[in-house]
Amino acid sequence: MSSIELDHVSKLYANGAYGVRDVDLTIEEGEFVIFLGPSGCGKSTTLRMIAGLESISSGDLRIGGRGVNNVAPRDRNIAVVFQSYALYPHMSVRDNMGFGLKMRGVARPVIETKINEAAGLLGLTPYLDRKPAALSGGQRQRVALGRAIVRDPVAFLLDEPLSNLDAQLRAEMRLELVKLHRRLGRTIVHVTHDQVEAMTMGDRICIMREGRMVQVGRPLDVYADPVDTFVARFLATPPMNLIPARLESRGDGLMLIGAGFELAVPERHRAAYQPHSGREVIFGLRPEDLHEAPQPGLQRLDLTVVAMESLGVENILVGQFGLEPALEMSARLSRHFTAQIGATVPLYLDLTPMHLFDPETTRALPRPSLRLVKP
Amino acid sequence: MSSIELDHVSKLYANGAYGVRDVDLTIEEGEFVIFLGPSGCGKSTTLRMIAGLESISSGDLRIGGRGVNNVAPRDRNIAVVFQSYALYPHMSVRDNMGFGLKMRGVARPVIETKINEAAGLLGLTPYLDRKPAALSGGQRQRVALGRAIVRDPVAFLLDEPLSNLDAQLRAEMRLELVKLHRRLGRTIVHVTHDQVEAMTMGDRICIMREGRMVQVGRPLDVYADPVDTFVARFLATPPMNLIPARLESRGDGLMLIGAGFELAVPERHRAAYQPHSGREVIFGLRPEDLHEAPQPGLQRLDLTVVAMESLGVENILVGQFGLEPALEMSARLSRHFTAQIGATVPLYLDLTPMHLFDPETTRALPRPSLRLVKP
Amino acid sequence: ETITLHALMEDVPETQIIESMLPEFEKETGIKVEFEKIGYGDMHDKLVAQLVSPESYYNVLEVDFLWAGEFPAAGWLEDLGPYVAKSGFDLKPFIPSMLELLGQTKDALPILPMYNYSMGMIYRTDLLNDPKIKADYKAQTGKELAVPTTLADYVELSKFFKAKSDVVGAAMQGQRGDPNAMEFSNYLFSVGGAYLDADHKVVLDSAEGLSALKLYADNIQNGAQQGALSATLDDTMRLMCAGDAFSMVTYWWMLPQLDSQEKCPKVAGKLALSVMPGGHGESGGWGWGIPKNTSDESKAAAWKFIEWVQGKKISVARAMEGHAPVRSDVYTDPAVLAKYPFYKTALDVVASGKSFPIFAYSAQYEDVLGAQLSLAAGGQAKPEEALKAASDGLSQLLAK
Amino acid sequence: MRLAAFADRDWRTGWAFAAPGLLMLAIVMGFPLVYAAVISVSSLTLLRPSLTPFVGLANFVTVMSEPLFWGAVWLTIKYSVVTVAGEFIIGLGIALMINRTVIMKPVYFAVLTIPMAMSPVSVALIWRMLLQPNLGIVNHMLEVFGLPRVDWLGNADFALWTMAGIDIWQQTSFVVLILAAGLASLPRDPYEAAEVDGASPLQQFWYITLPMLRPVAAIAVIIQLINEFRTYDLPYVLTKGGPGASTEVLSFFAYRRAFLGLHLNEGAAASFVLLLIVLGLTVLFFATLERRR
Amino acid sequence: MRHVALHLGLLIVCAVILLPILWVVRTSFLPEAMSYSTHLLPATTVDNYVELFTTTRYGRSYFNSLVVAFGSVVIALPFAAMTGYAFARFKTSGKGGRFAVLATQMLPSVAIVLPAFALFRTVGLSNSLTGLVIAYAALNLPFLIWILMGFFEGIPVDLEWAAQTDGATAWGAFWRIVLPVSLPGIAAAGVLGFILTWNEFLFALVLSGPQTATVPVALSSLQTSNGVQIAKVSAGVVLAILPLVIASRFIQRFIIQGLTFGSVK
Ligand SMILES: Nc1ncnc2c1ncn2[C@@H]1O[C@H](COP(=O)(O)OP(=O)(O)OP(=O)(O)O)[C@@H](O)[C@H]1O
Ligand SMILES: Nc1ncnc2c1ncn2[C@@H]1O[C@H](COP(=O)(O)OP(=O)(O)OP(=O)(O)O)[C@@H](O)[C@H]1O
Ligand SMILES: [Mg+2]
Ligand SMILES: [Mg+2]
Repeated sequence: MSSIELDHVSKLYANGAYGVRDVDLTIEEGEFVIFLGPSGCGKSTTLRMIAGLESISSGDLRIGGRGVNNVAPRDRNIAVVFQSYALYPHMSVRDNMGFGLKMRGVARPVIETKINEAAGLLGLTPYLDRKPAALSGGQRQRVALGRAIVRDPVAFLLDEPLSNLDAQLRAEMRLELVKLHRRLGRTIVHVTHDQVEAMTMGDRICIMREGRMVQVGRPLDVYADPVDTFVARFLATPPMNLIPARLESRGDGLMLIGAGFELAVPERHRAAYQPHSGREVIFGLRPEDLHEAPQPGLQRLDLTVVAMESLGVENILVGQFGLEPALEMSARLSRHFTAQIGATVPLYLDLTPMHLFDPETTRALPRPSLRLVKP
Repeated sequence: MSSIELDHVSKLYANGAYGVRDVDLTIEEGEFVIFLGPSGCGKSTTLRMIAGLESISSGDLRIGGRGVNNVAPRDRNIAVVFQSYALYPHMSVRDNMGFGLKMRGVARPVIETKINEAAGLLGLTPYLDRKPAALSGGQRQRVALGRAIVRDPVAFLLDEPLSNLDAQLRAEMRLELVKLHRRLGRTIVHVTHDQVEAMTMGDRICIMREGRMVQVGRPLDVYADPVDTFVARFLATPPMNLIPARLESRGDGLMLIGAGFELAVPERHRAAYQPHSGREVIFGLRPEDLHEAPQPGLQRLDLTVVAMESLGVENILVGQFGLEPALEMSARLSRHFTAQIGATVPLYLDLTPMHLFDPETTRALPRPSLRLVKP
Repeated sequence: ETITLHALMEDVPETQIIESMLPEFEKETGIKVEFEKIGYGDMHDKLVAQLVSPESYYNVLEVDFLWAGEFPAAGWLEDLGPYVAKSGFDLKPFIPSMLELLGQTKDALPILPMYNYSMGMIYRTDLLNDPKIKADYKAQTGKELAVPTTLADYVELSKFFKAKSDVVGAAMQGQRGDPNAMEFSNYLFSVGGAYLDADHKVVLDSAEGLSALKLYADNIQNGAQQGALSATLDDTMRLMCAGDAFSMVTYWWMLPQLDSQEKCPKVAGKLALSVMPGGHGESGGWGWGIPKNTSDESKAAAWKFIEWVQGKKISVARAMEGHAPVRSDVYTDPAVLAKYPFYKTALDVVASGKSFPIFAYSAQYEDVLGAQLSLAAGGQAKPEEALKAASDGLSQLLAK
Repeated sequence: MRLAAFADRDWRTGWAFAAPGLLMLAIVMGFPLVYAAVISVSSLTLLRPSLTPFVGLANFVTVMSEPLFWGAVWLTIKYSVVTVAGEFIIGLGIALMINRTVIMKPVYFAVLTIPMAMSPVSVALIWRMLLQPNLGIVNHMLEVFGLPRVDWLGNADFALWTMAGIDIWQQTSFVVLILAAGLASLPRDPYEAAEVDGASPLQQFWYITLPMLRPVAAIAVIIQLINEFRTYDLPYVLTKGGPGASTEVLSFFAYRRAFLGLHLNEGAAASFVLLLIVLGLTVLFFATLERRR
Repeated sequence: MRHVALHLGLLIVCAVILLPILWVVRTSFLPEAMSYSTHLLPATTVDNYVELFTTTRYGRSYFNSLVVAFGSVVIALPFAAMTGYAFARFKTSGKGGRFAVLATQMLPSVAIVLPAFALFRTVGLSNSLTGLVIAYAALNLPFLIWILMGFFEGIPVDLEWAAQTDGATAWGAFWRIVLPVSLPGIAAAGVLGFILTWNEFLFALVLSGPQTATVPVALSSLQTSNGVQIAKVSAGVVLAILPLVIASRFIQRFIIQGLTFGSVK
């Protein structure tokens, strides 16, 4: 009974700027949804509208089937982690976390237990009696998170709740949130810029751009089949390589031909892409599909190394190829791979997960998905 | 003339809690230094002391050789991006960014040019006339960053300046900061929780824990040779696998023996580790050193799959092995690797970059570094 | 069910003297009287609020002569005539000028006099008798130094003191409003001028009026203390007390207060009172009234109280404490005279006093006049113009 | 439609909050205000306490054609502007100084509260004593230091400014009180940013403190302005409007009309003129502030 | 160096304030006759104080003033805070309403004191402390509303949002979040209300009777046509100052110490 439906919802700010435009989305009860999008695209605004904090300029919002455009925030029973934390400056950490429960008339001992539990989870136990002003940035963010998780609301709206935490703590918190979701089965909407969070936590991710929803789907579906170049580039770092090329039939094969390179479209995509033969396209390939070692089925491409970044875990190579002006591709290679800047190295491209996009509309040219349906 | 020296610097807060303890660090002129550490470890406090915003409880701070313990912040000429942004709420974005220049008497047209340039870089051009209250979280953070980069200070102190930006923008900003550093040659201290930033941007990274500096070094050095289990686990996600084991001589070989597994210490480390033979140790191996395919020199270990996370880019496998209570390891595998939960899969361990730690002190047992000195 | 009388009283010795005798009245009649004491300036506002309301909280009124036109005109006061007649109270001993001052007409007696504050001149006998000053004066003017008999003499003397001695000639209360209007009245009456003639026509703008005003301004500028234009009674009194002034035109009963070893050691024993030079000064006084908007019982009780307090016995008793009587028989009472010999002069002062025009807008007129006097004395307006304005103001107000 | 519906909720909450206060104000002040307004167009005087016949704006005409009236208006504006400006500038200075000190703060604050605790009437009485031209301590001290005695209140050129000085002496504390509270509730963050941006204390004051304090400061100024416009106790005790008409401020003028002149209707009319002037100035002031923002 | 200048400045301010006051204190201990003496302390007596309580009803007035000032603040402050909040946050009644509220205070008291008296008399509240308390509560309202409005406008709306999603009603958010965060403003408004009442004269004069006179009325009555009893006035003033000076010790914690919440993003 707590699905959240946004029915052509828009938000027009007082200065005439749109925060959100015509968003249509149904979040099922108990679903864990990720909002993802560039800075300023309207994620927070959408969350605030769901929470009832921002008036809805047009469209309808329904929670559990009931229109709530005019329902006060407190009657929606939604827990929110604000991007700005919005901690109560005059209350101790303990009181900050307990406030929501107190407001809902929960008994003092229960509140205490819940606070202690959450504080333990968040590593805030030593700070329970401090005011927020005497906390570090990450500690404040955890208080904000704690304030939400002690409650048992209809839905959680988490606006970048982990952005200021270190990687380790973030991994722990991620796990805790997933556990929380399992335990309570509540709807969660989570805004994040973290790829790991986006890919692993949610049932679905919703990608926004300039106030609109551009793609909604299961994380790996979106990853595997982005609807346009924006989503293709957005979802990972380094982003998908996008190379202008032309599609040409060559015998019974289909070739991607660009300035100084030729690549064969794999057999399995040939049928789908054949109709576009002879047209300009944008060829997309993710950096992880460039390999350092030859394997059957991979196509060789020689790159001149422009930059090498060692991330410890892996190395990112940026290389140029083709004629002037040279084209650029990046590749994720193992941490042991090294190469001098300026050297030319052969890399082996796996074109199986390749994408083609229409250069004008930037939309993907349809092809059968490679994604296996998750069990 | 703008090296920053912290000479046994401590910060004791009014409530008796230490923010920073006895930190000793010299940052050379023009160096790009990364501060890394768990939430609440004292990174911001250190930065604020360098900026002069927090009094120093004991120790000396020198900038360019001059003791500055008692120099007012405005006389230190340092640009800061605050973790909380600290934007001027009553000024437009433009005025926020121009304020520092105006205060230093820069001519109006020059200021305008610099603001426009920075705004272009940060994608803030459409928002120049807005007040911060009408911006999204990420936009605010960019204003904070813009306020710093328009200036030409002695040093930049950046406190998680990119934490609320989307991955793509973050990558761009990272690049811009590096360019800025190259162009101006100013000292930069950058606090971040992002591994990519930590590994790629800085000349050195300083790892803090509970107010102390635990390791300072070049990023790949720290990654390759963590001084203790804390650093070992801290620097990457998933963190290094740490497995309790015993070191035993077996013939002329040295074996790691644990509950239900035996692994041979590679030849090259034998001499270093031999003295510890017969002792309990903690064996450390990073998830990326577990491979899915057999290769010469790798040792096989069968893992029962406990969890599989698909990040799109790659898949993380968490598996159990050994006797009850079972030990756990995680492995970074290719995005194409799949396995059912509960299945047993053979993985192949590359022990070359292995680490051993003393279980009591948690310090690393010394061995020759594998890191090649960077050119 | 005893009746309590409430009166709003000015907080001055007169009030305190009566207050101390109230228990006696209560014992005699069983009527309780309560005085609420506030400052003069606040009384009018507060009374008016009560009098315009359906029932007044105050059922005995202390009325200043300045309101003696206004209160009856507004119809707030009972006519006391019938009460006098009914109780057979004897009005004869009351000094006629006092009765007149407080609005007695052929037909009605709205207010019964309570005490008097007519004005005269208080001066320093020691200075007048100082041989050196005498010689100086003689040398300068060719006249003998003596108590002045005309206003011109007085002002000349005053200027002489200011110029030639270390005291000023006159401590003057030149503050706009009541202080300067009252003071000027003395000057006006002193030169034989008047506000109104017998037919109630305005005659202020006359040669006498002009000469009075000129002399007044001259004295403020050249004979009086610095800051005279902002001075009030309080200032002049303190100045006199400090021995810094030769004379002052003031209420006659100021004499005992100044001529006191305890309060003003510098001048005690060196002061005398005289009628205003020229023979007439301003007279003034307070009276009792009974508001219309109270119950009949309380009106009866109020009359009983007034009758008692203004009767000979209590009046004499009050006079022994320093009361300024309104009955001639009290001034001539041997016991009183024995204690206060100067009451003989005082009676002259009171009897010779002339009155400020009493009509509905007396208080406002005081202000209008005060403003013009202040302008003229401060040199901001020509005396002729100021006098004209003051006179026109009076005509207008009378016409209302 | 729907937009209105949402706003509606806020609207109602707002009124729910505002209602008790507004109601109380309406009940207690509403009647007197309306009554005063009615009086101002009636023929009611103390001598003839009847509202009828109504005379329209005749009272306003009478009052405005009074020679002293426009002088009083001008005087009042002059006086109010000078005192408010003085109080604000000095008050802001003091509030800033207090805000910056650490030690002795409570002592300074206690001293500053003293003048506020005195009613204007007693302040006036006391200053009359201190400034008494012949016997007062101030002139005595002047003389001790070889300076001429000053006729503080008896000189037409001085009296208004003496009064303004006394008023500033008393009322500045009030401005300090509000501004100090305003300063205390400013966020700390922008100051840190300004520090590293290189702003000197003066620049911080000008660019950070002043703009952020503006809402509270504006209110302090307006409240003070209203109070000064209505000043009547000070001239009442100090000068009674004199010498001449040099301290005849508008509300004293109204007072004289109503209570000495017994023409409540004209007093009310003069009062409403004063109200209109203050209201005009207030609206103008806020409009200017908003435009400058 | 800056510190020295700062304290020097404040000390000068204190001197300007204190010197006249000290002279008043001195005068309060002199016999009336010597009150204008230019000597520092020609004699001492406590008669002025004693007489204030014996021959005048100063004690009663003092008590009345305390009751009325406290009472009116206690009543007005909550009302003002609520209305101020509505103005600041909900823009209730718009600019017009704000100015209308303020305008009720723009009429000189001389114009409304008689109508107000008529009203209070009709409902039987003249001459009673209750009446004064109510009158002053209403008189103070507009200023308090405006001051608090100014403070409330400075509070980030985020906090109230957080409270509302935490389940607080608008009232709860106001009571538990907005009020505590704006304590300096509340304290300042409270003090302001107190002193406005403590010092007001005309309403006190007209609405009060002998039992309900307040300190300003009592002090004003010392201005007689027989002269001003300045020594007693001084004594009365010294006493009138006391409560606020004592209270300032507590108030200053909120007003000048600040709450140092700092930023919490
Ligand atoms: N004003 C203060 N009073 C007392 N303790 C404080 C205060 N400010 C910070 N601390 C404490 O000092 C420690 C270090 O804080 P600091 O802000 O430097 O952490 P940090 O490393 O920046 O953490 P984060 O990554 O969460 O921002 C924290 O444990 C914090 O609780
Ligand atoms: N009060 C406001 N008035 C006008 N425009 C606003 C206001 N608040 C936000 N906006 C604009 O609306 C757009 C969406 O803002 P929102 O806060 O929803 O972005 P977001 O997706 O959360 O971004 P971020 O990742 O940076 O937090 C932004 O472009 C922002 O500038
Ligand atoms: Mg956001
Ligand atoms: Mg920090």
